[in-house]
Amino acid sequence: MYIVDMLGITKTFGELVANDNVDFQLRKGEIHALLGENGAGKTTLMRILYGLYRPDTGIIKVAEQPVEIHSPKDAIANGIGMVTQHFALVPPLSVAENIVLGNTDGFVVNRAAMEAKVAAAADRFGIVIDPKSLVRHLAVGQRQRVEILKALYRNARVLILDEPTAVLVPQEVDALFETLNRLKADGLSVIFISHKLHEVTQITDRVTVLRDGKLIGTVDTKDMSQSQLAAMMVGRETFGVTRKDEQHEQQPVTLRIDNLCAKNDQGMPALTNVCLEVKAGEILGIAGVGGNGQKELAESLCGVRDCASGSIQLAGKELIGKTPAGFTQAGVGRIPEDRHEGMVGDLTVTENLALEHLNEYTRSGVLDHKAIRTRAEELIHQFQIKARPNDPVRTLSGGNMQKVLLARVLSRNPKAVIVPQPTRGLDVGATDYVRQQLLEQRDRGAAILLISEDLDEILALSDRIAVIYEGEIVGILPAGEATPERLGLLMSGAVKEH
Amino acid sequence: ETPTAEAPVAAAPTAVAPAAAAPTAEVAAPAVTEPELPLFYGAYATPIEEPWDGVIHAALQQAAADGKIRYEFTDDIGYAGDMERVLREIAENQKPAAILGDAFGNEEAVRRVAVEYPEIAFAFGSGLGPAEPNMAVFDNWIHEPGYLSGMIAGGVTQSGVIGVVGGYPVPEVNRIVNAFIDGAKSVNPEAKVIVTFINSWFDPAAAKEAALAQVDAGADVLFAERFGVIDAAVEKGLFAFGNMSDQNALGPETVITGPVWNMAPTVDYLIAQVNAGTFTGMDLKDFSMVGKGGAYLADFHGMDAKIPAELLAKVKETEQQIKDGLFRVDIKEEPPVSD
Amino acid sequence: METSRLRLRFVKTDNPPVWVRPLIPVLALVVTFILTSALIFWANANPFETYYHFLIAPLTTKVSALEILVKATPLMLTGAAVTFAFAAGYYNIGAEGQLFAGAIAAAGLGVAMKEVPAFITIPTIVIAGFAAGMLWATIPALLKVKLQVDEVVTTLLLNSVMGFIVSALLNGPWRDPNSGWPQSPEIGASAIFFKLIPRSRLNLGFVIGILVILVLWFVLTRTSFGLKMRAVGLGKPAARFAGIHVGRTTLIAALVSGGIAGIAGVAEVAGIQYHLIGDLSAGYGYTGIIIATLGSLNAVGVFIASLFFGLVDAGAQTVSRVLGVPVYLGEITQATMLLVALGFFLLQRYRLRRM
Amino acid sequence: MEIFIINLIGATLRVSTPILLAAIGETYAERAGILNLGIEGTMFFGAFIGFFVADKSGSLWLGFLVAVLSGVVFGLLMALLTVTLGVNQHVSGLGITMLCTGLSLFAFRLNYGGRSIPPSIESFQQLAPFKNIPWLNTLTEQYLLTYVAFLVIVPLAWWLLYRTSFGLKIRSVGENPEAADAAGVNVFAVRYAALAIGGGLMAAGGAFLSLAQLGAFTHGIIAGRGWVAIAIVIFGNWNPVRAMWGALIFGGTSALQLRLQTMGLQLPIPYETFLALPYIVTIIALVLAGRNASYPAALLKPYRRE
Ligand SMILES: Nc1ncnc2c1ncn2[C@@H]1O[C@H](COP(=O)(O)OP(=O)(O)OP(=O)(O)O)[C@@H](O)[C@H]1O
Ligand SMILES: Nc1ncnc2c1ncn2[C@@H]1O[C@H](COP(=O)(O)OP(=O)(O)OP(=O)(O)O)[C@@H](O)[C@H]1O
Ligand SMILES: [Mg+2]
Ligand SMILES: [Mg+2]
Repeated sequence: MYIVDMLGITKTFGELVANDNVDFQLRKGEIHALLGENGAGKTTLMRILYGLYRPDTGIIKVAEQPVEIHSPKDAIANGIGMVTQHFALVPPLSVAENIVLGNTDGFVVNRAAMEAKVAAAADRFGIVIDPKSLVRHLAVGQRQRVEILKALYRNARVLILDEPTAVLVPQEVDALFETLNRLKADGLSVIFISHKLHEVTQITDRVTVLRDGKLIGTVDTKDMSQSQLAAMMVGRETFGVTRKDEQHEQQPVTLRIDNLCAKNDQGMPALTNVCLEVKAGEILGIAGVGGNGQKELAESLCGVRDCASGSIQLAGKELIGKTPAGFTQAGVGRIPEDRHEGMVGDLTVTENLALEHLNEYTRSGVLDHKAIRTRAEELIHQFQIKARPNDPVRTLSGGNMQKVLLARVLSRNPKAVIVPQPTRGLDVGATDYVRQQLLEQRDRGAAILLISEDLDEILALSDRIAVIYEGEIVGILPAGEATPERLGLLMSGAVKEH
Repeated sequence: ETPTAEAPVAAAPTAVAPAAAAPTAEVAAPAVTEPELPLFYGAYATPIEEPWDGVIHAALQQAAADGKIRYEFTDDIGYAGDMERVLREIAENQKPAAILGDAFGNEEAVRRVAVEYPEIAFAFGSGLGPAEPNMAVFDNWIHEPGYLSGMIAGGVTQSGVIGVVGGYPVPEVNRIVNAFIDGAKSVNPEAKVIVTFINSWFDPAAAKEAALAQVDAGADVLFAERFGVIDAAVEKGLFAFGNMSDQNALGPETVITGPVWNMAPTVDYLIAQVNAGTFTGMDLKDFSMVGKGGAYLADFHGMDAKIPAELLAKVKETEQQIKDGLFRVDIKEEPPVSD
Repeated sequence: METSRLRLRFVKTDNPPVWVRPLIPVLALVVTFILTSALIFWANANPFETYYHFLIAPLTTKVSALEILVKATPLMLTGAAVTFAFAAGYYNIGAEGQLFAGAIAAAGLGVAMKEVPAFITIPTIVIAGFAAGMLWATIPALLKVKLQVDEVVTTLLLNSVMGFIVSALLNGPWRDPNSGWPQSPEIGASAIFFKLIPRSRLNLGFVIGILVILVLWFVLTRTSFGLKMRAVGLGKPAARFAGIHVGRTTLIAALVSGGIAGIAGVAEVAGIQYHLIGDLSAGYGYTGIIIATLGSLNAVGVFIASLFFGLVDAGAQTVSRVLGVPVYLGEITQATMLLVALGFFLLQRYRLRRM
Repeated sequence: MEIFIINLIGATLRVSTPILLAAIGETYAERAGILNLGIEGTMFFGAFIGFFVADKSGSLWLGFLVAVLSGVVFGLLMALLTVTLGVNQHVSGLGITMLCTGLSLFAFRLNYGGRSIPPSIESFQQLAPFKNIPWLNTLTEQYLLTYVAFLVIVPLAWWLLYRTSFGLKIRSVGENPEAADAAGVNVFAVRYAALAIGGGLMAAGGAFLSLAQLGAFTHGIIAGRGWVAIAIVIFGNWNPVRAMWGALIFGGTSALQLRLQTMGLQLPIPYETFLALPYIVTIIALVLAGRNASYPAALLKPYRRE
């Protein structure tokens, strides 16, 4: 029996067909993956199911009954819960308030009773969370738990998780999977969206693949290998990048970080005496569980966070105290952790590509529009960005946005490249593309600092791997010596190696 | 047409811009079918609900009702530079015989337009002098009834404290308030007068609050230069004096009387001058004074019964003396100060 | 899902057809006409005649047509001022106060420089007005940039504070010694903006307004600072990341915005009033916000919107005069038209589609 | 001296009332994410229509009721513009203020045009529960609406916002409408409701002036009190109880200023300093709160699903 039946769903945005006559069927008590490249229409389909979008045509049945879902309220009433990619929480409110929001017992909210009830629910589903704490004080993983609990609290029988693992560290992923399996055992159905094929094969029962808004097919997970799934998604088989192993001992140190200390947004120490060296032609990977100072490290190295003390030297020149523009001028190429923070969505691709280097296109204050345009067309072609020069960047898919960022940075042949989470949320094809670009930069002789919470990525790309724990570098290993187990120990803070 | 009106037009062509030349040429045609009644135009900076302009409006309306003139008006022109445009448009399009209004705050604009339309009589409330050939000025010279009101106030106060709430300390207001104070002191030299300015022409809530503050400070008689004050007196059961018009209706048991400005004599004089073609820029001051009926003490509406007969007699006597020119109320235009 | 075939729905589109734009004002006008007709009937007037006097009659004579330009001058300037700030994501609601700051400078210097020839005085008061507006805008701008204090509120509050400063000046040291009225003494002849056309009020202020609009257009579309401003306005974190000095850009935009508003004050004092008065501005600073928004934050739009508002403003008084309709109809019409037009402007981003 | 202070407090309560009502109304609007600059106009219209209906019907309460309803209507109009159509909030608010002002004055002119004294009605009477204790009477001789504002509306507004599901919805809709929507809250309906309540309170503030404090309607009856209310909302950190303190500070300085003038004190500084004080205090409060000022995060941002 299907708990959810979506039949012939079509959804267009203007000219764009995001879902094209898609059928999607979810069984009771299964974990069902929704797979597809960036922009394939996964989120759109789920937003339709959750009542955030209205389909142009199509029928939705829940437990075999046709239903009208006009809003999340209707979806919730039909036992559907969704954890969106960008969390839908109200930060200044408490966990309990967030959970009961829209689902309060009566008009009057009795705080104590509400918190007790939420605590009880958390217990029942085995989710560890303090109902009293304010959401704005919670870490990403905890916020996600609040989201899941929120759905379960409303008796969701169907749980939609849109890229839940994109923001989680491995331990948190394990915890999540544990929860999901328990829910499955309770008879709940889970729709799981992820770009990480190993997760899909690990946890799901069936997989539905979308490509360009069209349904490619639904298959049993156990019958499929990762590469077969990938092939279904993009229509080709081989994936992954290969790193040419080279000796870098002779190369000079390009980027030297000495005793760097920085504070987080709350003013607490986030980095303590970080010392790192990246040689020319080397990728240094920074592994670590999210929230251990990676964000602060990346921001310090991008010039957008003030450092408390220490030094950052590029080819011997001190960068501390420089503005972001100063970092760029000195030859640091950098992309932001959250790509939306690096792009002005309402400006065009052309304008965004020029944004970092306006001075070069400016003569006595006046912009040379023609030069900017020519350059943009070149980069769009070179980096295979699927967009027109005058498209507002916000209309680009995540992968293409990332390409715009990379194009902006890498086209300048920077001496050092800082790339935090460069492939987060990207599909396999786009991921490969980005990684390939980074390797090319390395081969060109750039010093690359790769900060990633994805161990596979670290292992696939790095020449050396440093592990960060509570703002300190607790170990640095050559790639050859690094195994996931050894890294895992370091990341958990159990041991220190220097 | 009179020589005074025609001469400047004839003399001015060099100064006349092409824009104005066309309309002037049309004057001949409508002149034949011109209706008998002259058109008087009211051009008011404030809404006509504001007392000052309200007095002018009322007089013109009355004159129109009496069949002496045709009357049209536009109001709330404000002080943001629109007065000049409005006057020009009126002059060009309506071609009235006379335009009346208040020039305060728009003084230059009014005068600039006036010189360019010498065929139209301009009569405006103004603190400055008249200008030849066609800019007449008037003002509310109601300090005399203000003095009389002050006499009554000085006589009826029990606490010896009299409150005055005014808009801005401008000469037009100061004159009345100072006369009121002088009147009060003339019968009660010990009386203490407190004066508050709310620095707004139109914020009755603030005026009332100011009055209540004065009551708290001991005042038991109030002079309501602005609206809102009488309300405070009604609420506290005190006597009050209105200003500018007969305001007894605002508090039949409260408002004893008050200085009233009556523009009818001014308007009547203007009509006569315009009809006779003898209008010149002059100061119409006299027509707003007690002598010509332009200022008087408001009807008591029976409230005189509450005033000591002796005091009333004295007030009447002084009033008569003013009319007869035997008594002169000092004109003091500096801002009054509280005792 | 229900699948009725003939349902019409609004569908969002990024590329509205070109013919839609000019249609919007026309549609807005028609709807406004219908909405306000009831009121006009109530006032015993004929709506067609009323609108004729409102919108067409002012254009038929040279005198009134020039007056539209006079009326549009301060609106052009405040509209440009607001646009400059809004484009950089700085919500300057304080153009009204900054206008007065400029006016104070012009009134003060205009009197002090009585003896100085006009070719010195006029540029001086314009620059001083710009500087004064800028100075007054510095307070909220610095609070915003340095301490993250929201500018919407501070600029709004400072308008009131400026009102009290003007009142204190006019009731205190600057009270006109001749009239005793709360207005400053008249500025010297050398400070008065010369007339562009004799026997009209169209003066140098209008030229300055046009120049400012041109500069605005140039800065927004042709300079790197313009692009930086827009980047900051549309996405602060991204702009910061791209190496744009967000604080500095915001500050400059805020200050220039204040300066332009200050020039509006100068133009009113030197071109129209010749002295400072409390009622110098008929809410021009606030109307500037409306102009900037209606003009979609671009120079050409601001220019057109200010001319249109000038027309309606001038027309309102005419209507009231000719037809005896209360002058407040103008305010009602402006407001209705504004709200209706904004509604329609948003609709242009949608297309009606048959489902 | 004691008398002076008691008088001052009594006046402060009275002067604060209309501003307090409007400020709470604005608090509701802003908490839901909408800056309602229509406040000044809504108050003005409330003052007019309340007076007009009371005058024509002879019932003050009917006038008051209609005034509140008119505020609700303008709140809904604001909602239509900013919530449904997504029009810029500043401009919608200013437009509504213009519209309300124009409509009130237009109708006032047609009904009462050109009278030399403002039409007036018998206004609400003050309550005097402690007639026999002079000092207490000075404090407590207030209009019923003042009692209602301070003793009912303030606690009720606080309770509604922080202790009910409706308040939870308002707060979440103003912070993160996406989240509220996903949680099944009807963002549009909640914003409509908050604006309607807000508008009603603003108009009630206006009607207090025309029906209680003055018993008359004139131009300038609101005289910028709406803008003051906006300042107070922020001063009060979007909390009705703290807004009350803000309103009292404002009312207190205005009342004090008038009293100091009465005392004939020749101050070395212009008395405008006192009038400007509440604004400056609010700015200072904002500076002190700095980045901690808890602006509703979604303020000024229209919410669209697609
Ligand atoms: N609100 C919207 N307006 C216009 N186009 C949209 C909108 N939302 C999605 N799209 C478009 O619809 C297509 C499908 O988007 P969708 O978000 O469903 O992709 P996805 O499969 O979730 O991608 P990803 O893996 O990056 O999350 C994309 O091309 C996107 O550009
Ligand atoms: N207003 C919009 N107009 C057009 N396309 C949009 C709009 N909003 C979102 N999209 C598209 O919807 C897709 C999904 O949006 P979403 O916010 O999920 O970003 P994403 O591409 O998945 O990136 P990420 O995973 O980093 O968030 C994007 O690829 C984007 O192209
Ligand atoms: Mg997605
Ligand atoms: Mg995505």
